[in-house]
Parts: sequence; C-alpha cells; structure tokens
Amino acid sequence: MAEDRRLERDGGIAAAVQRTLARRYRAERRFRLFGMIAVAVGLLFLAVLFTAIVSKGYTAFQQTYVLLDVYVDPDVVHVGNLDSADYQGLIKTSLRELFPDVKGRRDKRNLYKLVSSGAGAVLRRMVLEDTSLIGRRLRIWVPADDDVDMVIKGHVDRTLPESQRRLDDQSLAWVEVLERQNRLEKKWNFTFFTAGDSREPELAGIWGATVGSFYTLMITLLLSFPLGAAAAIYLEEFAPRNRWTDVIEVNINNLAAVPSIVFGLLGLAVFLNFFGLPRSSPLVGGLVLTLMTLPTIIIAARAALQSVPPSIRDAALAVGASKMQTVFHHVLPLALPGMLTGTIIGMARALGETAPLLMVGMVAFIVDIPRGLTDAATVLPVQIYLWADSPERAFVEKTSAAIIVLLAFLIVMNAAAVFLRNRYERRW
Amino acid sequence: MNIGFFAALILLTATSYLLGRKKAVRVSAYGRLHSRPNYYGAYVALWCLLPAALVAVLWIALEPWLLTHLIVRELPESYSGLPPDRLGLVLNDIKNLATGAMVSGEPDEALRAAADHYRSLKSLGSAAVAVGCLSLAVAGLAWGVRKVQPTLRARNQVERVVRAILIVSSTLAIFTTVGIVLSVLFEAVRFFRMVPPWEFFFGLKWSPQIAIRADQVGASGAFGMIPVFTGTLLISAIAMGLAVPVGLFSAVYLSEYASRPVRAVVKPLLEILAGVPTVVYGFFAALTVGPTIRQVGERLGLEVASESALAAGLVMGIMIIPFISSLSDDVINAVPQDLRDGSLALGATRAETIRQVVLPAALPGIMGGVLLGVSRAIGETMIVVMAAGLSANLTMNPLQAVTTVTVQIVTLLVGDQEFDSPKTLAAFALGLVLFIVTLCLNVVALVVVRRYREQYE
Amino acid sequence: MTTVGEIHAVNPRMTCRRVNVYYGDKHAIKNVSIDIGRNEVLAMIGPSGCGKSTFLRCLNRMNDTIEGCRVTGTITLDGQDIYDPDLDVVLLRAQVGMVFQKPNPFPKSIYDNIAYGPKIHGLAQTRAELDEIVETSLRKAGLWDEVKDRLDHPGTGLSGGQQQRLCIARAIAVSPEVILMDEPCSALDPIATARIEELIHELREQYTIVIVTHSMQQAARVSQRTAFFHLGDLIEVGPTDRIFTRPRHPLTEDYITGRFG
Amino acid sequence: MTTVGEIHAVNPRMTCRRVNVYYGDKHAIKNVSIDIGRNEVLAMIGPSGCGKSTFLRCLNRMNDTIEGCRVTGTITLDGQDIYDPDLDVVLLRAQVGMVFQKPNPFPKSIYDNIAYGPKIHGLAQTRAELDEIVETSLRKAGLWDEVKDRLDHPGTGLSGGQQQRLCIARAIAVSPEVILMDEPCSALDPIATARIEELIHELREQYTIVIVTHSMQQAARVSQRTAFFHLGDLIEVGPTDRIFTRPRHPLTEDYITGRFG
Amino acid sequence: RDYISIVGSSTVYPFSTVVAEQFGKTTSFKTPKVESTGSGGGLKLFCAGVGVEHPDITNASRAIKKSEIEMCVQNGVKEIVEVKIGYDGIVLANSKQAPAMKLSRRDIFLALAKEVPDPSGAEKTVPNPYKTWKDVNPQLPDVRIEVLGPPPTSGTRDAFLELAMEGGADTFGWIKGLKKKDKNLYKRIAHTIREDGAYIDAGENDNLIVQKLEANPNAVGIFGFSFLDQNTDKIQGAHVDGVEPTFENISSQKYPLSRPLFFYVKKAHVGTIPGIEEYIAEFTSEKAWGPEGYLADKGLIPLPDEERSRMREAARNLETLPVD
Ligand SMILES: Nc1ncnc2c1ncn2[C@@H]1O[C@H](COP(=O)(O)OP(=O)(O)OP(=O)(O)O)[C@@H](O)[C@H]1O
Ligand SMILES: Nc1ncnc2c1ncn2[C@@H]1O[C@H](COP(=O)(O)OP(=O)(O)OP(=O)(O)O)[C@@H](O)[C@H]1O
Ligand SMILES: [Mg+2]
Ligand SMILES: [Mg+2]
Ligand SMILES: O=P([O-])([O-])[O-]
Repeated sequence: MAEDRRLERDGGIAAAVQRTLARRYRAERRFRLFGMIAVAVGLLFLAVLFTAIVSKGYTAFQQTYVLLDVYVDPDVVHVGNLDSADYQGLIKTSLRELFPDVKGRRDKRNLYKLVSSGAGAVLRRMVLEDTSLIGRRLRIWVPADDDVDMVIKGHVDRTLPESQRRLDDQSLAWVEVLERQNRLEKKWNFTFFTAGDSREPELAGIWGATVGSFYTLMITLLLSFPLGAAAAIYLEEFAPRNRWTDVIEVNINNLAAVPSIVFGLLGLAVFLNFFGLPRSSPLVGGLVLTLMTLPTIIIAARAALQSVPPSIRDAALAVGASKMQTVFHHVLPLALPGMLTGTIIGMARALGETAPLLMVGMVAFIVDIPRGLTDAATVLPVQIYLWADSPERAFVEKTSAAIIVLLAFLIVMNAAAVFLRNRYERRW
Repeated sequence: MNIGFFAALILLTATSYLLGRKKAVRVSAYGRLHSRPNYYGAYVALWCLLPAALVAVLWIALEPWLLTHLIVRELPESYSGLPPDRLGLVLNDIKNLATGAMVSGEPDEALRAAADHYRSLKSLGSAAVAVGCLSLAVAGLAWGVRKVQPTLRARNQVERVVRAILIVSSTLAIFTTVGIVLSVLFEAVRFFRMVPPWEFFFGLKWSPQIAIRADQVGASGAFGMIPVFTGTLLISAIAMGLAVPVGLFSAVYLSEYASRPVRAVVKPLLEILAGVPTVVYGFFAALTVGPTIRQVGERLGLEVASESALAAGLVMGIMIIPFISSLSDDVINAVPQDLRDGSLALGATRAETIRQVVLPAALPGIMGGVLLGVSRAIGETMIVVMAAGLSANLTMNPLQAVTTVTVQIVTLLVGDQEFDSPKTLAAFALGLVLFIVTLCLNVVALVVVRRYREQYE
Repeated sequence: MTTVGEIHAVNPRMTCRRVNVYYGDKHAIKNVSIDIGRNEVLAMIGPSGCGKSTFLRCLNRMNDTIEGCRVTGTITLDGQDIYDPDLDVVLLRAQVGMVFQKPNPFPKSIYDNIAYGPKIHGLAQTRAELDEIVETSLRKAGLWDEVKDRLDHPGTGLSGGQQQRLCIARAIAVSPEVILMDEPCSALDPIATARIEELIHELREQYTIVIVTHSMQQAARVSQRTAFFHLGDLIEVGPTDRIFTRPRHPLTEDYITGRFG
Repeated sequence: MTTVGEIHAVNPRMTCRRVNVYYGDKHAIKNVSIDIGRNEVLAMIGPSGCGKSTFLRCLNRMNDTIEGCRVTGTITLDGQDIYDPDLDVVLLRAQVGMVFQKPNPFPKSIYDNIAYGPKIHGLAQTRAELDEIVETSLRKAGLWDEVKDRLDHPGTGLSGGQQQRLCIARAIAVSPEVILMDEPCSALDPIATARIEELIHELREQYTIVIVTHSMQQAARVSQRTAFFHLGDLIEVGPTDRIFTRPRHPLTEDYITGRFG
Repeated sequence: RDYISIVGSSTVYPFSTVVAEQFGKTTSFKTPKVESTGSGGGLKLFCAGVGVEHPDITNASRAIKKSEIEMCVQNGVKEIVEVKIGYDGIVLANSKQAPAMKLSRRDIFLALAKEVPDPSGAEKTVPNPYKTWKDVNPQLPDVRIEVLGPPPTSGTRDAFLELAMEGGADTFGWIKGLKKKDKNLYKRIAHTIREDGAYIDAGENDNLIVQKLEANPNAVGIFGFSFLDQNTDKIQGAHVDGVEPTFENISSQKYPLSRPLFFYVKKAHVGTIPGIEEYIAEFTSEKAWGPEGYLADKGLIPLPDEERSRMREAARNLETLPVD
C-alpha cells in the first residue's frame, strides 16, 4: 500500500516521527513555557499589587498614643453627669500641666491639637466602667492626633520648612519633648478594627464597613448561588432546546456585560422607588449585587453542567432515577466545582464593587455599626473609595489598610468555597 | 414576626417532614409506596411551609400599609387632613414614639395616643398573623399527612415544586433585563427627542460639556457616540489581548501540567485578582502603570498620553485573568481522561493533545469564560474612570487617551446632574445602546459556539 | 421490509409495532414490529451498526436523552404505551433496567454504585438490608470475590470486565422486571461469561430479558427467541434453535454461517 | 511465582523483566518477565481483572497517565529501556500504538479522528495523501463502507462496534511498529471480527502485535504465542498451539478448559 | 426614621461629615447619615418631595438654581432654608520638584480656553495655539501645558469656569463687552475648555490628582484648598493674580478663586425628624465654623465674622428662601 511504501522509503514511523520530533518538542516546550509564563505573570501582578498595598497600608495597623496623667476632677465629673461631662477638658488640663509654660489662646489650641479629639471618649469609657476612678490621678494612653501620628510614623518629613508641614515648629518641639519623656508610643490600633467610620483618621475604623459588607454579601450569596445554580440547572438539564431558551441564554450572557452602575439604576428604580425598601441598606445593596452576580454564576454553572459526560446521566436514569434525582445526585456533585468557581469569582466581584452602590445610597458617611439588614450601612470598597478621596493625609495609609482588610475578607470568604471545590473535584 | 415565629415555622416544617415520613412508612403496609418515604416527608413539609410562608410574606409586605391606614383613621382631623407627604412625617413621628426612639420636640397627646395605638396594633397584628400562620402551617401539615397514601405520587409532586422553583429562577434573568431596559428606555427616549438619533449614532464627536447650557441643546457634533464606543472597544480589546492568552495558558498549565498541590494553591490565588476592588486597580493604573508606560514610551520617542488606553486596558486585563483562567481550568479538567489517553497513545505530545483534543472538547466552556471576560471588560467602570479619563478621542492608538461608555455613564450620573438636559439623559442613551450592542455580540457568539461545539461521548 | 418469522410471542410482556427511529436525518430503525414474551430471553443479533443498541434504548426510553433522536410507532409494556406522555418514565425505567454497551460506572465507590438504585427506590429499610442487596447483586454478577475487600474504592478504578459486571450488578440490584443487556459479556472471560449466562438463566424464571450479543453461541445458549437485525431492519425473528438451524431469510443464513459482507 | 514455559522469543522486539505494577497499594502485576518477538502476535488471556490491560499499558507507558500507578522492572524496545528517563515517550508511543478496551473516539468528525495521528506526525504532505491514509485505515478496519458517506459526522455518534473499529483505524493510521490491542473485537460481530483478524494477519508481516482477548478461539486463530495471566501473575507462556493443546500449568489448563473459578 | 439624612456635594461632604460626627458624639441624637451625591444629584433627591424617604438636608457647592427651586416647589418642598457655611478656595498647584507658578487669571484663560483671542490683537478668536506656558506668558516656564482638572459634571468645574476663566476672559475688553451683547458667544468663549489634551479631565478624585502631580512635575492640578492644605510637603499652590492660596488670603477674600459653600434644609422636616435644629445649631456654632473651629482645621474657609453671625441668626430662625 502506498503509505506503507512511503514509510518504508522514509525508514518507518520511527524515522518519520524522529524527523518531526525536534520541532514538536520545541512547540511543546514553548507551549509549556507559555503556560508557566502566564501563571507567573498572573502571580507577579498579584504580588506587585499585594506588596504595593501592604507596604503602604501596614503602618495603619499601628497608632501613636500619648501617655497622659489625667486627674479625674470630681468637680468636672460626678455621678450626676457621668455621661456628658467634659472629659476632653480633663485631657486638655493634663496637657497644660505637662507644658505649664504654654500661654495664649492660640498656643493652647495648638497644644490641645496634639491629642485626638477622641481622647476624651477614651477617658469617658474608663470612668463609666469604673466610677471609683473619679477623684484619682490616672496614667492613660490616649490616641494622638493624626498629624502627630504621621510625623511619628515618618510619613511627614520633620526637616521640611515649617510652611510645608501641617505641624508647626512649636508643636514639633512639643512632640519631641513627649518623645524624650517616652510619652509617645506606637501601639496596635484596635480602634481601626473595632470602630465605625470617622472623619478623624485616628478614630476611623473599618468595622462598620466590614459588617456592612458582611450583611450585603450574605444577602448576595444566599440569593445568587441558589438562584444561579437553579437557573443553570433548569436551562441546562430541563429546559427544552428551543428559541425561547436561546433567548434566555443570550440574555444572561448579555446581562454579564451590563455596566454595574446600570444595575444600580435598576436597583434605584425597582427596590427603592417601587418597593420602597430603605435607602443605603445592606438589603438593597445585596439585592443589587445579586442581580449583578447572577449572570456570572449562571454562565459558569452552565459550563460546568455541560462538561459532565452524558453517560453518567444515562447510568442514573437507567436504574430508574428521575431526572431530578439524576441531576441532584450525580450531575450536580460533578458540576459543583465549576459552579463554585463561578460563585467565587462572582462574589469576589460583588465584594469589590462600588459603582452600583453609588446609586442606592451606600456611599454614605455612616458612623454607627449596622445592626441589621435595613440599617444604613456602607461596604468595604465604598469605604475605600471614600477614604481615598479624603483630604487628610493619614487616610492614605488607612485606605491601603482597608484594602488589606478587604483582601483578607475575600480570602476568608473564598477559602470555604475553595475547600469545597477541591473536595468535589475529580477527573474521569 | 420575629425570630421566634420563624423558628417555630421551621420547627413545624421539620416535624411535618418527620410525620409525613412516618405515616408513609406506616401506610406502606397497605400497599407498595409510590415514592420513597422522604418524598412523602418533603411533600407534607411543603404543605406545611408554603402556604404559611406565603401568608407571612404577604403580611410583611402589607403590614406597613395596613397599619398606617388604621392609625390614620384614628387620628384627629388636624392630622389626618394633612397632605400625604406631611402625613408621612407625622406617621414617622408616631413610629419613632412607638419604638421609643428619639423624637423631635414635645409630642402632643394625639400623637402619644396614636403611638400607643400603633404599638398595640402592631403587636396585635403580628401576634394574630403569627398565630394565623402557625395554624395554617398546622392545617397544611394535617392536610398533607392525610393525603399520604401509598398511591400518592409524592416524588412527582415534590419534583414539580422543585421544577417550578427552577423555572422561576431562570426567568429572573428576563425580569432583570426587562427592568434594565425599562429603567433606561424612557430617559433614553427623552434624550432622543432632544438629540436626533442619527447624530448620536453616527456623530464622530462626543463632548457633553458643550451642551450643558439649555441654549446650546443639540449643538452640532456634541453627542456622537462613535468615539465613546471606539474607546470601549479599544480598551476591551487591549484587556482581552492580555487576559485571554494569560488566562488560557494559565488554565492549561494548571490543569494539565501543574501538580495537584500547585494547582490547589495557584488557582485560588489568581482568583483573588478578580476580587481586588476596582478602585484599587484604578489607582494602580493611574499611578503606576500609566506613568511607567509614558516614561517607557517617551524614552522610545513615542507620544504617550498620561492616561493612555493601554494602561487602563492592561490593568483591566489583569483583573479579568481569573475569569478566563478559572472557568477554563474547570472545564478543561472535566474533559474525560479517555480522550487524552487516546491522543497520547497515538504519539501526540502533551501540547498537541491539549491543543487539538482537549481544548476543542472544552471549547463551549472556555468560550463561556472568555465571553464573561469580554462582558466584564465592556461593563467595567471604576478602572476606566480613574485611569482612562474622559477625553473622547476618536482613535485606535492605544497610547492615546480615550474614554469609554461606562466612564461617560458614571460621570454623567454621579456628577452634577440635570435631568432636563441631554447631558444627563445621554447616560441612559449610552446605556441602552451598549445593551443592544452587546446583545448583538452575544447572538453572534452563541451561533459561533454552537457551530464549533464538540460534545464528548 | 417485512420481517420473516413469528414476531408474536405467546405471552407478550412488551410489544413493539412499526417502530421507527431517526437520528436527525439518519433512519436507524425501520418499521420494526416484535413482541417480547414473558419469562423469555430474546437475543438480538446483527452486524455492527445495524441498530441493536438503538432499538434496545427505545424499550426503556433511554433514547429520550439523545439530542435529535426521534421515535415513532408504539411500544407497550404490559399493554401500556410507554411513549404515552402521561406515563411515568421513572417507573418505566425502574421496571425496565438496562446494562449499557460501554460500561459507565458512577464516579463513586463500588458500594455506592450498587446501592444507589435500591436507595432511591427504597428497597432497603436498614443498612444491613442494603449491604445484603449489594452483596447478592455483586455475587450474582460474579464480582463479589474480586471487590469485597475494596467496596469503598471508586468504581472507575476497576478493570474493563469488572466495570461491566459492576454495571450488571447495578442493574439487577433494583430487581427490574425486564432487563435490557447490551453486549453484557463483551469484555468478559469465558468463566465470567458463564457466570452471567447462569445469571440470565436464573433471572428468566421471573423476569424478561433482552440481550444483544455478537456471539451466536451465546445467543444459542441463553435465549429462547432470536431477532436478527440488518441495516435498521428486523430481518427475521423466531425460536432460537430454529433460527440457528433453519434460518429462513438468506441474509440471516449468511450472517449465522459467517458468509457475510 | 515463576512462569511456566518459554518467556524468551527468538527474535525479541520487546523484553520485559521483573515488571511490577502497583495502583497505590494494589499490586496489579507481579514480577512478570516475558519477551515479545518480532513479527509475532502475542495473545494475552486470563480472567477479568488479572492485569492484562495493566500490563499492556506498561508497554507504551500509557500507565504514566494514571495517578498513583507505579511501575518497576525493565521493559525494552529494540534493546532500549522504555522507562529510561531520557527516552522519548512520544516516539515510543508513535512506535507502539494502542487500541483501548473502551472505545474512545475524539469528539471530532470521523475523518479527523483518523487524520489526527498522521497530521501531528506529518505523515501526509498533501490533503490527497491524508485522504488516502484515512480511507485505507478505515478500509483495513472494515468501517469504510459504513461511514464513507458521513466522514464529517462526529465519531461519537457511531455505534459501539463502529467506534471500536474507528479506534483501530485510528491506531493503524500512524503505522506503528508494535500494536497493542485491548480486546479489539469485543463489540464486533463475527464478520467484523474476521475482518480485524485478517488485518492482524496482514500487519504481522511487518509489525509486532500484542492482543488481549477473552476468546480462546480468537487467540488460537491469530496468535503465535499466548501468555496466560492470573491475579497479576504471568502463569504460563508458550506457543499458542502448545498452550491450547498441552498446557503445563494446572491453572492454565483449568482456564482453557473452562473448569475454572 | 430617627436620624437625619443628608445628601449632596462632594465638596461639602468632608465638612458636613465632621459636623455630623461631632453632633452624634455630643448629643443624644443619632449620627446623621451623609451621602456624597454631588450638588445636582443632591438637590434632585432633596427636591423630590417631603416625607421620611426624602433627605432632610442637601449640601451644595453652589447656590441652588432657580429651576431647582421650581422643581422643589412642584414637589411640595416649599420651605427651604439656605445656609452659607464658608468658602472653598480653588487652587492650581504643582509638584514641589518644579518651580512655583505665578499665574494671572488671564494666563489661566489663555492656557485653557478652547478658543482664545487672536494673538495678533484682532477682535476674534482662534483655536488655542499655545503649547507651553511660555507661549502664554513669556515669564512662565517653558514646559508643556498639562492641567489635571475636574470633569464637566462637577461643581468645582463650574466654579472654576466662572471665577478663573471668566475672570481671565474679562481682561480682554471686547470679550467683556460681549457679556452684554451676546451672552451665548461670551459663555462659549469663556466656558469652553480646550480638548486637545492640554486639559485633562481627571475625575472627581482629588487625591488622585495630587498623586499624579507628584509623579509628573510638569503637570498642574486644579482642586479644593483642603487637599493643598494636607499635602503642603508635596505640592505648592500657584499664586493667582499675585496672591498665594493660603487660609488667610482666601478668608480675607484676597484670593480670587474662591466660592461659597451651602447647605439647604427642608423646613417641613424640622420638628418631625429629630435633631435637625440641633444639627444646624452645631454647624453654625463658633467651635465648628468659626476661624478657630474644627471645620477650619479641615480646610473650610470661614465666612467673615459679620456675615457669619448674620447667617447664624438666619439659620437658627429657619428663614426660608423666597419662592414665587
Ligand atoms: N486505575 C486503577 N486504580 C486502581 N486499581 C486498578 C486500576 N485499574 C485497574 N485496577 C485493578 O487492577 C487489576 C488489573 O486490572 P486490569 O485492568 O489490568 O485487568 P484486565 O486484566 O484488563 O481485566 P479485564 O479483562 O476485565 O479488562 C484489577 O483488579 C483492577 O481492579
Ligand atoms: N447518537 C447518534 N447519532 C447519529 N447516529 C447514530 C447515533 N447513535 C448511533 N447512530 C447510528 O445508528 C446506527 C445504529 O447504531 P446502533 O448503536 O444502534 O448500532 P448497534 O447495532 O448497536 O451496533 P454495535 O453492534 O456496533 O453496537 C449506526 O449506523 C450508527 O452510526
Ligand atoms: Mg451497540
Ligand atoms: Mg482490561
Ligand atoms: O460634588 P460637587 O461639589 O462637585 O457638586
């Protein structure tokens, strides 16, 4: 036969293959190399982003505190006015005691600005907890002002001429005195993790936004995963193949391309104006993000369902399983990894999304920690967005720190899904 | 309506499941059960839960309206005669009073009485409905249990309910679409009344600022969408130019070459890229990538805008990588090993096997991922807002600054708005057209995918 | 083409009349009518690609799952039209079990592969009962000794022949009344084959069995009636011994004497 | 256990020495040594699950793709150790072709299924040459007439037996020097089987063939030497006629006389 | 609802939030919710009606327009209290790595307008030919004109056009003359910013502009004074008409580019939504908006003393805007 003859002439398959082998191996190596490069590129970007963020943000996890000797004057604080006493005044008094030679209104004002306006609140909390402190002299650490904090952390150059810093020479001198007396110390910034937003950087915390994100994403997850999975299952396993399902399919793909802010518009029109749900609430935010996330989950889930070999379905049907049982007992577990991937990616996107929330009023200054799904709340990316736009220098590091928290949130959120996915994954 | 109620309902549902099952087991003595006892359990549970839940949901939806109505009837004329919006404020006061929250000023007697009334009505209503719902649940339970007979096709019934749920879920996408179209359509139509459509569709100049003044409405060439859409196209193309090869090769590498532990670690790591807030990418593009490209470009003697399309596109591409890599990785992994074996046994190299057997078999899924990535690129907002700028240049040069549809929509909508000027309405027109354009793209994609689909087994 | 021989069975369990199957344009089964008798083993033979598997899949509506596959004509089970829209296909498939030509174990453990059917049909009240069903099924399929120590290993990690027997065990575990077997012994050695044939003998006492086979000897050994298909046509059907000794249709004769093609 | 009979071939193409295969803990092949002669057909027989497929997969290193599978011992092809890390498995597999037990056509057209191998190895310069290779391969596998009108239809839409022949055609399309066939006729009717056996005869002129079969008759018809495996051991090997007429090991005798199990 | 809902200008947002926070801390009322929606968006929400679902207060970086008042009235918001809270300086700044700029409004106009008066002196405009600052004014450095500024949708941009560009245009007598003759043409000349890349719309994020300036010493940025105040170590404000943008200069009205900031209160809500009056009181207290107050710390330029006390009176008495 012709081909045998040709092979003989060429020295058999081995020789024929041998001739092409070098080229093919080059192709193979190239292919593999591209793969490695691609992964490396992805990881590199991640590493660059991470180092950039972490190197900018880690300092926000510390906060400068000032050690003050405060006399809890019974004339100022007594049982009658525990709640509303002028604690900040006590702080000011103790500052004056530290620098007795400061005279003049202006200088005093500058002096008071060394400590945070939240210092009084620290004292207040202590006194409220233990009224026996009244009349005693306390040594307490109170947060320093953000300008001082920036200097201590080295974000502002002390050697610059006075006109170019926020802290004037006199204040700087006081800071140096405090430093020499070991009255300034950087400590772990608990406030950052436990407080809500504040316009004073040293008092601002991420907890409010974290809780808001948690509620919002809980809604999103609880709605979008079941709905997305259900829609995908119906479309892939039950729906007849016809024009109508084609329409739905194109439609879903198309929804994925709708700019997220348009979902915000939709949420504004439907959830706020039509249903009258409360503005700025995690409930509405979650609903909007659900609509935005659904297409991602559905598309991924359909792809996953499609890749389950039909023989598995046949096997189950043939032992008398109903279509529903076949899907839920056999197909779904096999498709679950892919569905979870879609969920991970969709939720990750929802977690990082700002634009649609602008429209439903979640871009707001909210100090209180939300306690329910209908309380006014904000979310982490919005908090980042807001802080990034704040003039105060100290918010720069806070912004990065908030991003770190968001990424940590993301990692925690994904970990469970990744764990499940790895469990269910198999190759057949 | 509180936690206690829902706990009770759930408890009842659980009980009804158990009762249904038990009855099924018992009646199985009189004849072969049509379905497994669990299905009878589920059947009864559905009877118990669904009607009660329906009523509860209805109540939650109607309660405010109903209570308001009742309260207003009791209010003295001086209040109930107020126009509805004022009345709303009064009611708010009453509610604040009733819940013991802060109120402004000294509330008068009538309000206090109303507040008490409100409080009692509310607790009464809640209690009544709670009792009603629970009785309904019990009734449903009883009814369900009664109906449990060996001949009852419980599985079919339960599956019918599940199926209905599935169908409802899948129509949600349609509703969303309808909602989106409706929420942009009217404003878009208003826009087209002010700006002639042909000017919008074929105009080569986009400059909404010119028309900010009412006296310049429709100033020629101000609302041409071409440069804006070109910008979207350019940036999306750049993004996909990065994301598709990187994503696809990563997927191939992870699923075909990398060892299991490596894959288990790297894949979730890459997925983090999808979750980095877009604001962060925006900063990254604007402050790191943009200036770098500019510097490099200037060293090469190229004219580079500081907000080049390239910078925004590349950073967007980074964000999209996991969309393609993870979804593709899953479908590649799902291709049966048999097929790989078949190819390898012919003396194919791994790369050949992957390229010619595995990837074609996984194509529909991969296309799904790529489409999702494209969609994301087209719809992405924050990155381009921060990094691509607003100047609507009609160019395909990636080193120049362009603007995108989403940027325009966002700046028009979150900036200073004037809802009677085409400036703001243009956002809706852009949204609508974008919707239609991507719809066409998706139809094409569907046809292409259908054609090249390779079904294994 | 009209079928030679007696398509009617004395005591029919299933009847097929003018059944046509199309895969898109391809006409895979052409106007086939045949009865399947109670407590009988019907063997289906014919050259590769003649439509045996296709016809078999019609009998429990597994064809429904193939996109583009269309069936016309009537098929009844105990007088009930199985293509009736009101019919519960789940029940049908529980009654009419099937072993596929290509073994397709679930990607689950061996135990779960077998236990799945009984579980969903509630055939076992207790774990012990389930264990027993699994064991007897595996024993009947002649696989018990080989896998009894590794019931929790995946079914996909078995050898070809083992997978085939696993699928047989899986099918009989739900005690269907009609069993369709598509070349159940193709990957089996003579001893395992003998075991399955023995099983078929046992099962026939109570059930109805349709078996596709390429081995004339096997057909002769296990079946009471034999149907010969060719290019989608049912050429001849009749008592097995008659078909193999006195085929009436020339094609049948050519085929069983190996003078074909 | 030591193997009975002559493991050496006169003119060995492949030699296996003390080969052990493990799937995780499972010891699937135990210390097997055997030669495979040039231009000879070696039949491997043995009960289901005894390790025939496993052993076959060792010969072209298809075991590499199974996770947890470990091979020890030496196997050489033309004196070259095929488990040598420097060895080129692509070349090896091009030389040592394989037909799997379960047909696994690519989800491509019938034409592309066959053309795939020749294309990647660059065996055809022109489209016409490729067409020719496809046609001759399909003819040799006895499938041409059935599929010549629908070469562009997907290979996965074929019947079981057709798929099997498609896979045979695919394997021979690259003209490997050694062909491993795992039950190549299991889903084939007698006529198609005869066609494949004829093909084996033809191929033997130039190539070396190892075939796993459950049919003693087939082994007797096509092979020169036969190896009998049992529970992972190579029990006996020798010239086919001798094995079938005068088996030396009691297990062999039991097996071929069907007195087994 | 038992808290105040505030929407509006992103420029006023930082001040409004500080007051809200202080208010929440020092009174027993809840902390108000402050949304940043932009002046126009805020007024739209504000004017949508009376009732709990509508905001009580909106911030604005410009005075409410007549058309907006009409919309409000149409929707039943008839009583609106206007509170002017202070000034915001619009600064032009560049990186400290480059020499400080000394600009006049005329320079700014010539550098940024799309059409500029014919350099030959004829009374017509030509497309802006200037590439470098030196082209505009020989005393300025020889670097490319590259200005990062707010987008057309922002209130800051409107103010910039009115204060800087119009001011610059008015230095040409014939253009100033147009103001009366052909208002449209005048506005087109004075209000149209060039689009050839010299002016870059930089979005609403002023921090981003500051950081871009740091990276690009040749660029000039336009933004609010508070951002300059916070970043004096990195950037420097350009003198405009010989005046440096400092706290003192802006508050004494010497610096030409400053605009008033406002908030508007829905009087109908006072007395029903708890805390509105107290919030106004807090905002207008000396410790907040006084020259030594905490708002000044955040960069708000206080009103002159006399105007401040007048405003305080008006605000506390809830004097409403006239509607017709
Ligand atoms: N992937 C695997 N993982 C674990 N065990 C396996 C795997 N493949 C095969 N085995 C086991 O190894 C033994 C040998 O299997 P092999 O497939 O080689 O048998 P065989 O001789 O080909 O049988 P058959 O004739 O049934 O195909 C069997 O006991 C089988 O269960
Ligand atoms: N899914 C399908 N799509 C299109 N054609 C098909 C499909 N399945 C089978 N066919 C064709 O229908 C005919 C009958 O196929 P069937 O599988 O019934 O044959 P068979 O008799 O079982 O053959 P074998 O003995 O080889 O298994 C064959 O020509 C086959 O190519
Ligand atoms: Mg078949
Ligand atoms: Mg095998
Ligand atoms: O938010 P603005 O201040 O720009 O209106």
